[in-house]
Parts: sequence; C-alpha cells; structure tokens
Amino acid sequence: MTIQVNGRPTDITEPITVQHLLQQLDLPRTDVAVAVDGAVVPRSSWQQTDVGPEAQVEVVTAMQGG
Amino acid sequence: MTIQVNGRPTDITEPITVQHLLQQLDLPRTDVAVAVDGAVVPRSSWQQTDVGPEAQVEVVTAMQGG
Amino acid sequence: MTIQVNGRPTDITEPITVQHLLQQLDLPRTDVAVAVDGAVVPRSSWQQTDVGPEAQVEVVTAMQGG
Amino acid sequence: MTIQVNGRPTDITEPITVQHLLQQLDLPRTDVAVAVDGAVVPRSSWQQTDVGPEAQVEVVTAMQGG
Amino acid sequence: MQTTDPLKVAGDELESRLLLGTGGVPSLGTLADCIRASGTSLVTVSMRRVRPDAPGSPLQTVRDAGVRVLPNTAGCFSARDAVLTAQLSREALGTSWVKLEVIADDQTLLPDVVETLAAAEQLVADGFDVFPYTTDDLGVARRLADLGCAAVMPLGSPIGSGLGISNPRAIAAICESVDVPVVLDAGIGTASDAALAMELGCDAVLAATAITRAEAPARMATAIAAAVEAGWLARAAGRIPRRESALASSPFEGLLGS
Amino acid sequence: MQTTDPLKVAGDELESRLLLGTGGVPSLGTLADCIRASGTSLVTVSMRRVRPDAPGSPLQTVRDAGVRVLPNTAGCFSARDAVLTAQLSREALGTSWVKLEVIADDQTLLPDVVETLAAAEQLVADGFDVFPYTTDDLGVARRLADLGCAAVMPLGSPIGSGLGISNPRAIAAICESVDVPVVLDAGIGTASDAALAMELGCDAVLAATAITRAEAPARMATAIAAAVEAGWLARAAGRIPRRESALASSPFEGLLGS
Amino acid sequence: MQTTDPLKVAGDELESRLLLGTGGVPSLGTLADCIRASGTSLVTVSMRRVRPDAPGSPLQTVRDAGVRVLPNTAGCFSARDAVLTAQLSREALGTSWVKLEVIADDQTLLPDVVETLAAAEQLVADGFDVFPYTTDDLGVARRLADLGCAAVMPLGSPIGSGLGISNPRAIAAICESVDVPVVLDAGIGTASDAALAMELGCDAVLAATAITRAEAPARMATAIAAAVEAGWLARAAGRIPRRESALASSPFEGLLGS
Amino acid sequence: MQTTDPLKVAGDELESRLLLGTGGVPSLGTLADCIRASGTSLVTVSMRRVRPDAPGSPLQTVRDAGVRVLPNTAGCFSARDAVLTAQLSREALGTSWVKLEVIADDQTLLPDVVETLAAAEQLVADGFDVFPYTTDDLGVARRLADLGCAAVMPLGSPIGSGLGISNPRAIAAICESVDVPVVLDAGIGTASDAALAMELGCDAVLAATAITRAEAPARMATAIAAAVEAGWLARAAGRIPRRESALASSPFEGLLGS
Repeated sequence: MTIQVNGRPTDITEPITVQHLLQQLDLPRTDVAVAVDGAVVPRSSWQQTDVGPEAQVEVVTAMQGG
Repeated sequence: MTIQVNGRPTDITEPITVQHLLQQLDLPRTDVAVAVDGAVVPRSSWQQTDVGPEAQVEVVTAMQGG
Repeated sequence: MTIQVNGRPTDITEPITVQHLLQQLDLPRTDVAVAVDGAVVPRSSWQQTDVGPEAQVEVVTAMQGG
Repeated sequence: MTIQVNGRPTDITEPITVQHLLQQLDLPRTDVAVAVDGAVVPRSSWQQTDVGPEAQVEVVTAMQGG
Repeated sequence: MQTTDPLKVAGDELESRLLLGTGGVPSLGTLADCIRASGTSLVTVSMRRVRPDAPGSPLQTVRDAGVRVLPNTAGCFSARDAVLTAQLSREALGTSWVKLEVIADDQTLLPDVVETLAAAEQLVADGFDVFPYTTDDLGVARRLADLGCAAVMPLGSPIGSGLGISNPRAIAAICESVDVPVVLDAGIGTASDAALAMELGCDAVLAATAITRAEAPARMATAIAAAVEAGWLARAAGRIPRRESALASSPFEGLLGS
Repeated sequence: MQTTDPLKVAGDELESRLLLGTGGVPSLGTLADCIRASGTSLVTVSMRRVRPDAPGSPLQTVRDAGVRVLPNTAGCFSARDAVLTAQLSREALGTSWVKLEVIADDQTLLPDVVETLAAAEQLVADGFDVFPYTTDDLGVARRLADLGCAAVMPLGSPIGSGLGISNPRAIAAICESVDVPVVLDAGIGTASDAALAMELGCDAVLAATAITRAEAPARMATAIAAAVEAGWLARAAGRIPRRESALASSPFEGLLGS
Repeated sequence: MQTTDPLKVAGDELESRLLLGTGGVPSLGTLADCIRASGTSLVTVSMRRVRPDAPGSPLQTVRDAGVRVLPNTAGCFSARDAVLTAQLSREALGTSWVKLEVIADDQTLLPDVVETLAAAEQLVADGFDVFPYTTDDLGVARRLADLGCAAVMPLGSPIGSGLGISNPRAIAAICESVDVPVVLDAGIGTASDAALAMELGCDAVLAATAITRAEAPARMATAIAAAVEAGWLARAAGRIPRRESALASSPFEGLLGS
Repeated sequence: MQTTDPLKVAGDELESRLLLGTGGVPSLGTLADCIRASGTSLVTVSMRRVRPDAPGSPLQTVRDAGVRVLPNTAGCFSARDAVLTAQLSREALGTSWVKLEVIADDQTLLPDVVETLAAAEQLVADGFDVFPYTTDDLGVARRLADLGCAAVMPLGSPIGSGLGISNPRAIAAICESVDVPVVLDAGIGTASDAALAMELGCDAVLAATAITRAEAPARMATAIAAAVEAGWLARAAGRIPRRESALASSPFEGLLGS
C-alpha cells in the first residue's frame, strides 16, 4: 500500500505506527513533528498511532527562515 | 405613550403610521428615509406601518460630509 | 596659411575677411555669430575684420539643448 | 582719554600697554586674546604694545557654542 | 487642453476623475462654486438625523449642478450601523451607490477593515454599488474587489490631515493589483498630492477638506481638478526613469574650444 | 479654466509659466508639438559650432511657434567661456536674454557657483538679462539677485535625473527671500514635481528632459503645463495646514443612534 | 555604554531588543557569528519538511548560542495552514512561542490580515504566545493585541526589500495605541532604519535579510544592534523638536564689534 | 562592541567620530557629562568678548575631560571677521584648528559660501587647519578641499532645526567626490540622523543642539555616539540593495502540503 510522506509516494507493506515509519525511512526523531492527514500526532502518541493506507504524512523540522 | 424620534422622547396619543408621524411632527417627507427599531421602512410602506409604543424612530436625510 | 575654424585646420591663401571666410566655406550667415581669438566679431564688422594667420575662428549657432 | 574695550567706552588717563590695561580692568589674562583696531596683538607683545586714544580693543575668550 | 477619458465605474461613466467631498464647506453658495470649479461628476454627502432647524441641505445644490450624489456611511463604527445607514441612504436618495466608511475610532478616523469587509459583503449581496474607504493594505483592497465592490478607496493619509500620500508604493501596488477603479481617498492637501495619486495609477481622487477648508475653496477646486488631469496625462505619457546620476540635456559636441 | 497671471521678467510678460528646454527632443516635428502642447512662451537653445551636416536648427521651429528664445551657456566650465558664449548668443540671435550655466564637472552637471557669480556680474554689466542656473543655496541665490540677475534658477535635482525636488524647504526659502522671479530648473520628472515647485513659491518651472524624453512628449508637455497651473492656483488658494492627527470631514452630530 | 532595559514579552525577559531572522544566512558558521555579533536573545526559524539530504539545521547553532528560538509560519496562505504549522513547531521545538505569518500572495509577501486575525484567535485559544506579522494598519494591530497576542509585528516595508520604514507615522500610531510590545518586522535595510524604528516607539526590531545578506553579515549584525540601542536611548532621551527655522547654537551676544 | 577606526584629520587621530558642539548646554556639569557620555575627542567652542560676570568657561571642562578643543567663528558674516576671530582663537587657545563659519544672515544661519571660500583661502595660507561649515553644494565642497582645508562640514539642515539630512544624495555625492574627511554639520535631531550620515559616507558627525537641548542630554550623547558607530559599521558591512519588490527570507521549498 502507498502513503504520502512529505509529498512523496512511499510504499509500505502493512499499516505501521508513526514511530516505525520514521525508523524505517531513517528520518530523524528529534526536533521533528509529525502530522497525519492534517492533524498533529504528538510525540507521545507515535507508538500508538497507525499510519493507514493513503495517509498524508508530514514530517517537519526547523530550517533557516524568517 | 412615548416613542423616541431621532433620540428624543416624543409623546404620541395612540399608535400612528409613519406617514402620520412625519406629518404630525412637521418633518420633511422628501429626501428622507425612516428606520423603526433598526429596520428601514420603505416609503411605500409608510402608510401601512404603525409606530408602536417605545419604538425607536430614525428620520434621516443628506447633510454635508465626507 | 592655416587657421582653425571650429577646431579644424583650414587652409586659406591669404588674409581674408570674416565675411569672405564664411562665403568661401559655404557656412550659413544668418543666425550665427563669429568669434576670432576669443572675441566676438559683430556682424557689422564682418566685412572689415581680417582673419590673420593662425587665427582661431568660432562660428556658432543655436542647437537643441538646455 | 577714552578708548573702547569690548564695545564699552573706557577712560584711561594716559596711553598704557595692553598688559597694563588688562590688569587695570581686572580682566583675565589666560585663555584670552586681544585685538587692537582689528589686528591681533600676540601675547608676547602685550608689554610692548601701547593702546592709544580712541583705540578699539577686543578681549575675547572661549564660550559655549557651535 | 486634452482631457481625460471618462471614468467607468459601477456601470456609469463619470466625466471628471475628481470626486468632491462636501464636509467642511462653509456655505451652500461656496459648495455650488466648488462643484462648478472642480468640474466634478460625483459629490459625497453624509446621512444624518433630520433637524428642523438645520440649514439648507446640500442635496438641492448638488442636483442643481446636475451631478451624481454619493452618500457615505461616515461616523459608523460597525458593519451593522453602516449597512443600516447605506439602506437609509438608498431609500432617501434613490441611489444604490454608497461610499462605505467604517472607522476604528473617532480620533484617528482610520478604517476598521474587518467591519468594512463584513459590511461590503452584505451590501454587495443587497445590490449596492459599494465604494469602500480602506487602508493602503493590498490584501484588504484585493478582498474588497473580490467581494464585488465597485471601486476601492484607499487612504493617502488620515482624513483631514493634508499629509498627502504617506506610502506611495503601497498605493501603486494596489493600483497594479486590483481590477476595479482605485480612488485615492483622504489625505490630499494640495494639488501636487492629487497629481501624484494619478501618477501612481489611481483612477480618480476624492478631495474634501483640501478644497472646502482652503482659504479660497473654489480656486483650490480648480487647482486640484487641473492636477488630477495633469497626473492622469503624465501617467499616460510615460515618464522618464529616475536616475541616480545626471544626464546632459544639452549636447557636449560642438562646444566652443572643444 | 482660470489661468495664471503672466510672469513678469526682464521687462517682458510671459503668458506661460512653463519654460521648455529643447535638449533631447527626438525631432523638430516633436519640438513643434511640444511647444504647442506646453503653451510655453520661452524656449531654450544651446549655442554650438555650426556643422554643415547638422540637422535642421530648432530656431525656425521656435520662431514659427511665435515664442521667445532663451539661449543658454550649457557646457561651459568657466566664467570666461560662459561670457563669450553669451555674447555669441546675443550676436547670433539678437536677444539679450541668456540662461547662464557654468557647471562644476561633466558628470554631475552641478553648478559651479563661484564661476556663475563671476559670469553673472560681467554679463549684467554688459547689459544682459541673466537667468542663472544655480544650486539651492540661499546665500548664492540672494547674491545672484543682488547682482541684478533677471531671475534665479535653482535646481530641484541633477539635470536629467527626474528626481524631482530633493530639498523642498531650500527652494521655499529661496522663494521667500529673493525679489526676482524664481524658476525651478533641472530635476523635474513628471507633473507632480512641477506642481510642487509652484506650491513652494516658484514663479515658473523649466522642463526639458521630462518632456522631450517622455514616451509621449507632447502629452507630457500638456501634463506638465496643467501641473504648473495647478500648482500656481493651489498656492494662491491657500492650502490647509498639515495636521499630525485626523480632522473629521463629516459631522459627528446627528449620527444614528447617537 | 548604557544598555537598554530588557524586553518583557510573553512572560519572559529578553536582554536584547534585536530579533534575528535566519533566512538567507550563507552558512551555519555565519549564523553563529551573527547571533554572537547581534547579541540577540531570540532567533526565528521556519518549519519545513525534513529532507534527508538537508544541510545542518540551524537549531543546534541557536542552542549552542544559548538563545531562544522563535518558529514562524512563513509560507502559509491560510489560517488553517498557519495553525497546523504552529502546532507542529510547538511539538517539534517545545515552545509555545510562534511568529505568525499568513501572507496574501507569494509575490508581495504582504500579510493577509483576515487570515492572520483568524489564526491568531485560534492560536491564542490553543495556548500559544503569538507574535503576528501584520501590516501597519492600526485597527488590525489593535485587534491582534485585543485577541491576546503577545506582541504585534507590523512591517516597515516588504520583506527583503530593504526599503526601511515606508510610513513612520503609521508605526508611531501603532506604538502609541497598542499595549503589547511592538516589534518592527520586515523592511529594515541598514542601521539607521533600526534606529528610526526604536525612535518611533517600537519595543524591538527584527532583522533578517539586512543582516544575513549584507556583504559582511556579522559586522552588520553589530551595526544594527548598536542602532537598536541608539534608537532606544534616543527615544528615552527626549529629542529636540523639529523646527522649520534655524536656532542658533552659538550665542549672538559678545560678538566682536557688536 | 567593535569600534570604529580613528578619524585621521589635520595630522591627528581622533578616537571618536562624534564631534560635540557645546552651544545650548544648560550647565558645565551637564557639559562634562555629555563629553563623557559621547566619548567625543573634539569639542567646539565659540569666541566671545570677555565678560567679568560670565559664568565659568567651558574650557576647563574640556581640558579636564582630556579632549581637543575646536574653536569656531560662529556669528561672523564676513571673511574679514572670521579671519580675525580665527586668529584670536589661535592666540587664546593655542590651537591652529578652527571651525570656519561665515553665515549669510542671522535668521537662516545658512553659510555664505563666497565669504567662506575667501576666509578659507586666507586661513590656510596663514597656517590654520580649517574645518569649514558649508552648504551641501558639491562644487563648493570640492573647492574648499582643493584650497587645503582639513575637512569639509556640509550641513544636513539648518542649525538647530533637528530636521536631519534634507538631501541625502547631495551629502553622499560630496563624500564620494572629496578627498578630505567629511563631517556632517548641523541638522542632526536624533540618533537615526547620525547613523544615516555615516551610512552616506561621512567620516564624522557634529552634534550640538540635538544633544545639549535634549531632555536628557547625556543619554542622548550616548545614543548619538552609538548611532555614529552603528552607521559607520553598517557602511563598512555593505548593506543590501533596495528592492522595489519583496524577497522571501524563508524558503518556499519544503512547505507543508506543497
């Protein structure tokens, strides 16, 4: 099944938690925040929140700007 | 009974129409508009619209300004 | 002998008057003024004023400007 | 005889030197400069320079300003 | 003298690009003089309670001059009051045109853009041709145009201040970005301010205090009318660029002794 | 439209308060159009060496238009050269009027006031009616007037820059302090600059590049002429004071619900 | 040198009244230099998608410098996006402070005040300390303060333009009228702009492009920091009034020959 | 904080680029405070007739502070008077440095450049180090430098007016064109004016009234000193160009939902 991670189609084999997704994609886990389908997933819920089919996942961090 | 006409207490003896009120108070009837209790009373309804007790009547016209 | 007319060396065979010089060089004679060696030669003196060897002659007129 | 010192008529009994004038008038002698009749009298000449009748004497010093 | 194109607005054509505000005019005679001298096609009035003892109304003067009237909602602090005032003006004067003014306070007289947007939306829906007074905020001007306003009227500087156009770039940006006519409102102090407004791209200028409180109102009306035309023509004529250094206007060739 | 009073200068009266400089004009046809459109009464020319291959002279165009010519000494760096150029212009064109220009360098084209003062003194003594181009230095302007110049012509900003009037207070101070006519010279970029010059108290404005190098020169000539008139009228009309705070132009009495 | 009082905002005290934006900084090393040179206490960052190939994050640099971070919502065009971005920034960075930016379009980068007000209301309700970027519209600034924003951040001129403060009176009016700290945001080009902002009554200044894109960023950071302090002290010192005429600073009594 | 390079002038080096004028200072105690707070290296005084009843002289205060004194010729209307005053100042104070001021009248206090040039020539020939107060006329400034003056001191605006720098382009042009130090003289009203002067390229700034007549003179002295340094650093740091349109300071890549 395919989800969108930061706008890119990403195949995953089965529903996984946010925590596993970050691990699997080797994304940083500090100083980042995650939204799934337009809602923030607090860090404390990463291990309990599943990312389902066609989910829109955003993983953001601080960059220069402003 | 007392109504407010342009902010001034005005005694009337009985409910009267807008048309009669303007006549009774000797107010101009051209180039003016009337609102009763915050709603415009179109000229075409002046003869059918009664001004009841405690009504707030505004009679306005054009002045210099702007 | 050589004189300078408007900054260009010009050969003349003998001393000539301003009037003749303008004629010889086919320069306009209206709306112009002439200076020889830094001094204005009034139009009324053109026929009496000789242009000698090595003279610096300026012949000017109005152009767009200013 | 009368001289002008800083614009005020001042009577002196006889021609005196700049040096004596300053002493007599109890004017300061440091940080000042003296001009007589529009010319500076250097400090080194105060004892040799006489102030004659009708002399205009200026005695100036530094003030706030600028 | 070549004259400006008429201003097309709200389905009408106005010959003059100078709108005249009547506030502060010392007498109806002077008002008549100013209308004539300005050549204006559109004159504002405010809506106020009838007073039996009131001096003559400017309406007859405006009608005698044969020009349109533009009632305003001056003095309103909320969308609700402004909408009611607009409705009364339509009823009293028989025009759907209204200059929408909703101000933030009675000291600065600056627009309250939130209430102005709310009122504009209601009035457009109610069939009015809305001419909103607004700040020089580009985003708000664009929203007003998008709501269907007939024009937008950004201020140059506070009402009655005579400070001219405080932020010319902001006005120019609105003119470039908005599809409806832009009328410079408030702040005009004298003729050069009006010319500048037109050069920045405004389609028209409203002047009130600058004219009515000048020492010689009718003469100032003539002056500002000429300036509006001058600015309009100048914009159309394509001005020279600003240059940080000089550019000779007389040739350096053919100089004496050169 | 009410028109300005004629400008009295050097014993003559000029109907128009706009002087036209001819530098940069693309053709004599355009020059004729600009003279007509501007309504000017006085047109500048520069004095240059006769060139057999030169295009037509602007003189005939100026004469055909029935306006006065004002020769200038543009391109001169010294009093000596300026005086000679002025004498040649008088001889060639039969006018004692001369626009005196002595510049400090050929990059900035800014006036050299020392040489200008020296030349002005000589030319006045020699019977010229001297119109000196100068900086906005009040003391120098006063000296030029005291020397007997017919007018003084301070710059608004560098020649051809189109930057308008860089120091309006300085121009206003000259206008208040000098008894001869003050003609704003150099820097005009568009109509509002010309209106401002007149509002500051100038008696006339000279425009060259602003008109001749505009995209549509004749239209800009019309625009600037209208602006000169607008500014002149506005000054005469007595503008409202600038106020740091707002002043209501609509009455606050008689408001609904008040 | 005497230093400014700390800025009290959102329950904290900031030693420095200069906020540093990090956009455009050429390297993290330069960023570290600029933080040090500016003496800033608060540094903005934007929130962007994680990129595996991204260069180092400015976060570590900011932390090493021991200063607070102020995440912004730059790039958002709607209240919805801005609120989500703010929530993500709080989650990622552990701060409730957020610089709220909602822009009207990606060309002018001007604020969309309607969306900004909507977002501010939601964010305040959600417990954020909101620092909204806004126009110089007084009414909007007052509404933002009334909604409970921690500060208001009106622009001087468009982001990155370096045009300084286009409408100083508007900024001064906001400073007089709003109870929360006013931080001048956007438009600073150089030191004098920052000094002026403080003289007008601003409580702090944010500079980004002016510092990060200067030829020598750290030196410019020092310069602008000094200017912020200069402006703050100057305001506190009570400047002389502007006078249209001169006032002698040297006495006229006691002159020679007088 | 990084500090400015010393100013090399007339064979000396001044640590501070702020010159302090003493006119208008309410007391010698305040003068001492201002000298200390400003960090100045050079303080002006005027030369006046000795008055037996005069309050204390500023000289001792200046000496106690260990800074140089710069006598001026304020109040002189002719080269002759200025030269005599300069000679007296050299005799009284033992310094060949003199700030040459020759004014055109006692209302505007504007320089008389003709008399100033004449006096400068004589004083240079007589061995003085001449610091002439002058207008912002480029040609005159160049002539003063060519005559051998130690510096040139163009005005920003009239003495005591606090109007800042009326014509920044003119000041910048002088700075670019003249080889001796340029000291902005007259017109400074507050800190940002001083910063601007330095950004335009001035080598130093003189402030008198702005400091001495501020509500808190010593605090303003600190402010203006900081501003001079800020402006000097900013110029050295290479400011960003002014742009008519915005330039994003936050990246548009990596936006949410993009």
